[in-house]
Amino acid sequence: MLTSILALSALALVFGLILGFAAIRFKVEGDPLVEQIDAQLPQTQCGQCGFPGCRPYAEAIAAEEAQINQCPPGGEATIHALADLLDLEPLPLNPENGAESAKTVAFIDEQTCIGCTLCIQACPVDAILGAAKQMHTIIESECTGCDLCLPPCPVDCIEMIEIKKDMLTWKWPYPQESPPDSRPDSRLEASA
Amino acid sequence: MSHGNTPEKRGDFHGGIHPEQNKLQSTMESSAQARMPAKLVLPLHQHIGAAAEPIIKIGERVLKGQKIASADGYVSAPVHAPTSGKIIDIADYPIPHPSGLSARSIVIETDGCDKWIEYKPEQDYTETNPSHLRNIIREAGVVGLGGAGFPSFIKLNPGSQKKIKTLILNGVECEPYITCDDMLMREEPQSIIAGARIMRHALQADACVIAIEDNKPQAYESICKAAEGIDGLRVALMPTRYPQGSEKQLIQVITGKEVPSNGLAVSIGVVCHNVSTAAAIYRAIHLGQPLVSRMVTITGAAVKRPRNLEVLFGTPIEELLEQCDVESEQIERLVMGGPMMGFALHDTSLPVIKTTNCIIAATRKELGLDRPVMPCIRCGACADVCPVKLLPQQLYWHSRAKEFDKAQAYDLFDCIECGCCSYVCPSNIPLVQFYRFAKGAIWTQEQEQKKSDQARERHEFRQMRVEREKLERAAKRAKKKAPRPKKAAPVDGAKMAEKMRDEAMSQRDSAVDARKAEIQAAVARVQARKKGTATKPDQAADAAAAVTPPKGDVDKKDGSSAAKDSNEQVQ
Amino acid sequence: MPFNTPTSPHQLAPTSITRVMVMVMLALVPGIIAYVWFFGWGVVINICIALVTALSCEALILKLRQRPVVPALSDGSAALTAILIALTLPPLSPWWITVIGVAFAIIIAKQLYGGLGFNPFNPAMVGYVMLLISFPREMTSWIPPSALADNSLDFLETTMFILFHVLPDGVTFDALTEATPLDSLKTHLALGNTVDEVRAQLGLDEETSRVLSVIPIFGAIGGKGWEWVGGGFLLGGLWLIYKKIISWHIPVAMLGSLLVISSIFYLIDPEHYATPMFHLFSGAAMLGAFFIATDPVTAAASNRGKIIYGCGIGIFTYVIRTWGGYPDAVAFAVLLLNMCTPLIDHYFKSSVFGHKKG
Amino acid sequence: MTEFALILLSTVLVNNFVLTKFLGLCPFMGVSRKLETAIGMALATTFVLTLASVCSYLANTYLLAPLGIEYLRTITFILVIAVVVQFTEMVIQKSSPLLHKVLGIFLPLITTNCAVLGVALLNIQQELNFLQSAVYGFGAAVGFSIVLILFAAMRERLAAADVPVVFQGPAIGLITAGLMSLAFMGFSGLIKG
Repeated sequence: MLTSILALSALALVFGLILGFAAIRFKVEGDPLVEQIDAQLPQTQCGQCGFPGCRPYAEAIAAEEAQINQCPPGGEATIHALADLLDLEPLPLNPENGAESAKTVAFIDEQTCIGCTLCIQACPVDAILGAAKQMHTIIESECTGCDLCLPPCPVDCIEMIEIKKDMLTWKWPYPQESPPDSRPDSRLEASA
Repeated sequence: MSHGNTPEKRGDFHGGIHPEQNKLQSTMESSAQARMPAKLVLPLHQHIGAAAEPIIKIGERVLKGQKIASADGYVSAPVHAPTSGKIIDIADYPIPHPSGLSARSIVIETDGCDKWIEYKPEQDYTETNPSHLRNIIREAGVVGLGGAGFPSFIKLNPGSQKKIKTLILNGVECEPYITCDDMLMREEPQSIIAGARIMRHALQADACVIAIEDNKPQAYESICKAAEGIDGLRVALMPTRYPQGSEKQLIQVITGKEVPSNGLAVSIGVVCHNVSTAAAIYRAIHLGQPLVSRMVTITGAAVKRPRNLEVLFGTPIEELLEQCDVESEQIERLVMGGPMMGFALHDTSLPVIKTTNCIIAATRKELGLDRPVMPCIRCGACADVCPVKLLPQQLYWHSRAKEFDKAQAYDLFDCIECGCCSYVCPSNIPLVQFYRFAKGAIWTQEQEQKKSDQARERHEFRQMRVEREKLERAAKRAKKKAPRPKKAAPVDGAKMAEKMRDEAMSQRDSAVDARKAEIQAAVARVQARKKGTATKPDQAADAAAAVTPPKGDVDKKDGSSAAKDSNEQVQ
Repeated sequence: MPFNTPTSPHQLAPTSITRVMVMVMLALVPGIIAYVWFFGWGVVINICIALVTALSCEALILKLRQRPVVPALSDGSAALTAILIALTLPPLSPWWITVIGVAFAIIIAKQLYGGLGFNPFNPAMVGYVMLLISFPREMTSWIPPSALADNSLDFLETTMFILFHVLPDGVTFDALTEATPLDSLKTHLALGNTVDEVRAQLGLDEETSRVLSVIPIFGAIGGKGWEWVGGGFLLGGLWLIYKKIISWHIPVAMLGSLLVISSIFYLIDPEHYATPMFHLFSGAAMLGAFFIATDPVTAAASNRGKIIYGCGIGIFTYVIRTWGGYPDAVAFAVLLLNMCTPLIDHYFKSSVFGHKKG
Repeated sequence: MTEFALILLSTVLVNNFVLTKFLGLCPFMGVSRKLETAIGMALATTFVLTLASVCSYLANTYLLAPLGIEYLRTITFILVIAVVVQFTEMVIQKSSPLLHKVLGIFLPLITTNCAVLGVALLNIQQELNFLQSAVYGFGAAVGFSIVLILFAAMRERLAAADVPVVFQGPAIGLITAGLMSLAFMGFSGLIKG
């Protein structure tokens, strides 16, 4: 009885020492994973995920405090990218966080703008130009379409407009792999 | 010059197909001038690169050959009036493009005089330096007429280090149906040869090879005759095979060299131009005429009199079809370009543009439509014919599942979209569209990634700035011993963002009081203006200013510095 | 008047999956004729049963999945799977063997993965291996080539036996059947006899010795009848290569590696190892090389991949035939390499134009 | 030498731990969705299995046997395995944080991977000596790794297949594993005993 207790204790002690050494030798600092998750997020800083910006959300995912399906601007693509990165099952977008919509940019109706600078303070990426009592303008190329400038505007002069499709931004759509027997019908419709 | 009846080739490319040629129909009669339409619609984007910028106004009268839109940037090409007439509109019109979208176009009402603007031929191109030649070619709006539409002057610039060994003139025309280059070579071999000599001079190229497939014996004879006695000019007759006319494949056949995957032909000392581009360059230099028309093949089973027409740009396709006795109700699909790589048009009213080499009015019977799409059985027929030695079945599998990184691992971007794989696919899968879709999606992803990186940078910068300002403010306030209690300044680490947000909120709250009156006044003003009873804007602004109570220093500074920082970022 | 604007190309070659499948089936005909000639009508009846089972299973699953039934059935893939399974079964196997095997192949190995084009394992071989493991006795009861048989059954008798297990008076099942050449060779070598001894001890076991005596084990060719069947499949396979329905890589790699490895062992010890020709022309080697391993859905994609894939099958076939517990191994070898296909595809891609090697 | 080769061949193919003995199925199903992670898991398991096999042999021979407390074998082996796993986890976390994150729960779960304990116990049961134990452990790990990597490559391909909805995910994974096992039965009888 005593032997066995002693033997096991000795074994445990030795192993404890080994692990203790390893804990010091292979100490990990910081969490590089957050960077990788953050890189997948669309950086709209819109807060629709329930976190104040993309990085906090990335930290929450890394700490397993948040699901990967809380980012409406990123939509399906981001969910898949995160699922791929973290080897998780892709989930459908959580409707509580909003729905995936077409990419938009903010547009300020310059006739209506009163130059209150409230939107400038709200903009997470400094994409609004203007000064107090001066008309404001969106730098379109920097706007992430996060909608954060909408609520603060006292005169509702900001509008989100869909990014227009032109020849340069047009892309081939996903091919229709229609089931064989529906094909003649669609052709009839088209020629009718 | 050397030519014989033996096929002349130094290399070979993998795969390829031998589709039904269908070229005979449109070469039965010689080419003709197309009728002058009442209206020409000239899209400003007929080439690769940036769209041209209009330099005329609506209502202005223009002469044939007058520049009506100038190139915008280096990779761009100007647009010239194809005939004399009046500008009646500059607006969005449907363009011949797979998207079916509209784009900015200039509309000319023709006056029927077809009066040329005064033009000045270059006396002796051999005396002119290549850079000047390129400039003339650029100003003449010459782009690659083989179908891609890349501004030609760029491809005539060998760069400072590279020595061009071979200039290849592509008269292969490997796509079925198309015969416009064939006709041009038969009828105007002299212009092509003259153009070739200009290009050779511009590039200072050692040798020049004109490549022709053996299904065009007449063109071959005619070119050989014209090329007689010219030093360093070779005419190569090659066995017919699609896609031999694709630049990289042709270079491999002629020179035996492989153009590197992400490189240009120039990097291995080869430049490749289409024969009709050569003719256009001849006209630009020797005659001084800009590019205003081109040879277009009008063919397809729905056309009773298929042939080649010399067509002014902007001519509606329906006019051409009419001239070739079309049976409109027979048309099942209208294709611009060849059947392998051309795209289907949704309407016959679209205009001919610089890259329009062929119009196929195809009937249902011709297309063989009644074949269902089946699952891929990975039979590998596609891999056997792929001229780039890709594995189309794997590309398809991953593109279909939207696994883009894996598709890229199978070298998706080396695909030249020649359509050989779709052609032989027993399952009738629209493979090429899958690849186009995947490429587009990857480009979009890359752009979005770039944008999000930029946004992250800006966001981080902003956070830093807000932090700094708060510190400064706090310091200032501490000095002034402001009565307002102030939150403690920053916390480092992960919680920073959250703090920032709280801070911004509380700041906003405090600001709200000070600003309420101002905003109310402004809102009232806006409402008033919306009703239409308002005063002029500047008066309103004055009025608002009068109502506005003096603002705190802090707020003012906040706003203006934000704007200033933004400015700095933009610059 | 708006037109449809589908993507290019707008011209297509006159080919279809059905055409490919029909060509493959046509190529099987010489082998099947030889089969019927030497082993009786059983195989034809098996093919019929298999066809009916395969098509009904496929139709059933497609109905359940609410997918269009007719196009999927008319592509001919299920029919081909059925024929291949029938060709691997003993000619006198009872009907339920065929039904179970084909149903398993079509439902589990093919349709559960999404049908044609998605199955990672060759359905025919999955069906066959499942039968071999589950019903070893039925699956190894072959009949001798008709030339050697004391009593062979005519078409009607065969049908009666397969469907109702009824034999003509005075004939027992055991009298009708015997092991395949590969099987009996293995049994005897396992007993410690050398190939020579097996031949010498003619009186040892009448049935076995008869089989072995007609196997020109030291000659150039496989078991009697078997060599003709193999030859038939070889002929059909060559025609398929000529017609560019299959590429040469897999058959050549598989038969080549089988030939090389069996030659090596034969040269080392002809006493205990059968001749290379015996390996090539016995069992399912030819059928496997041209018709089973070349199933494009489950084979590697690139040419280099195909060669590795073919070699793998050849080597595993020899290893399991010679040292393993089963007489023939093509089916196992094919399944094992099917397993490796995605990994082979992952690491052996084609050398794309413009990418310099090295 | 032949003896070791036979042990190796036997554990890798004939008596493959996953497909023939059906041990270690949780990581086999759990970490096989992506090829990269499967390779990582395979390496980690190979390391752990070999090391655990050796350590448990040493613990048994030099601690338990002399003291006559073989009845404590199972608990001792679990202790040994837990330490080896913990050690591996630390190393991986340091060297490849992403792999560490991706392997997630399955890394500590190697501790309860029945294959690891199975190898340790089978070593003793079959009365293998030190080197044999090492080879046996290594062979088992290689067999596990090969099968895991092949399975992961197959599942990556299956991810794009048109599998009926009810069979998507783990269901078709298990069916595939079953068919793989069917194929591996071809090796049975390859090595007698």
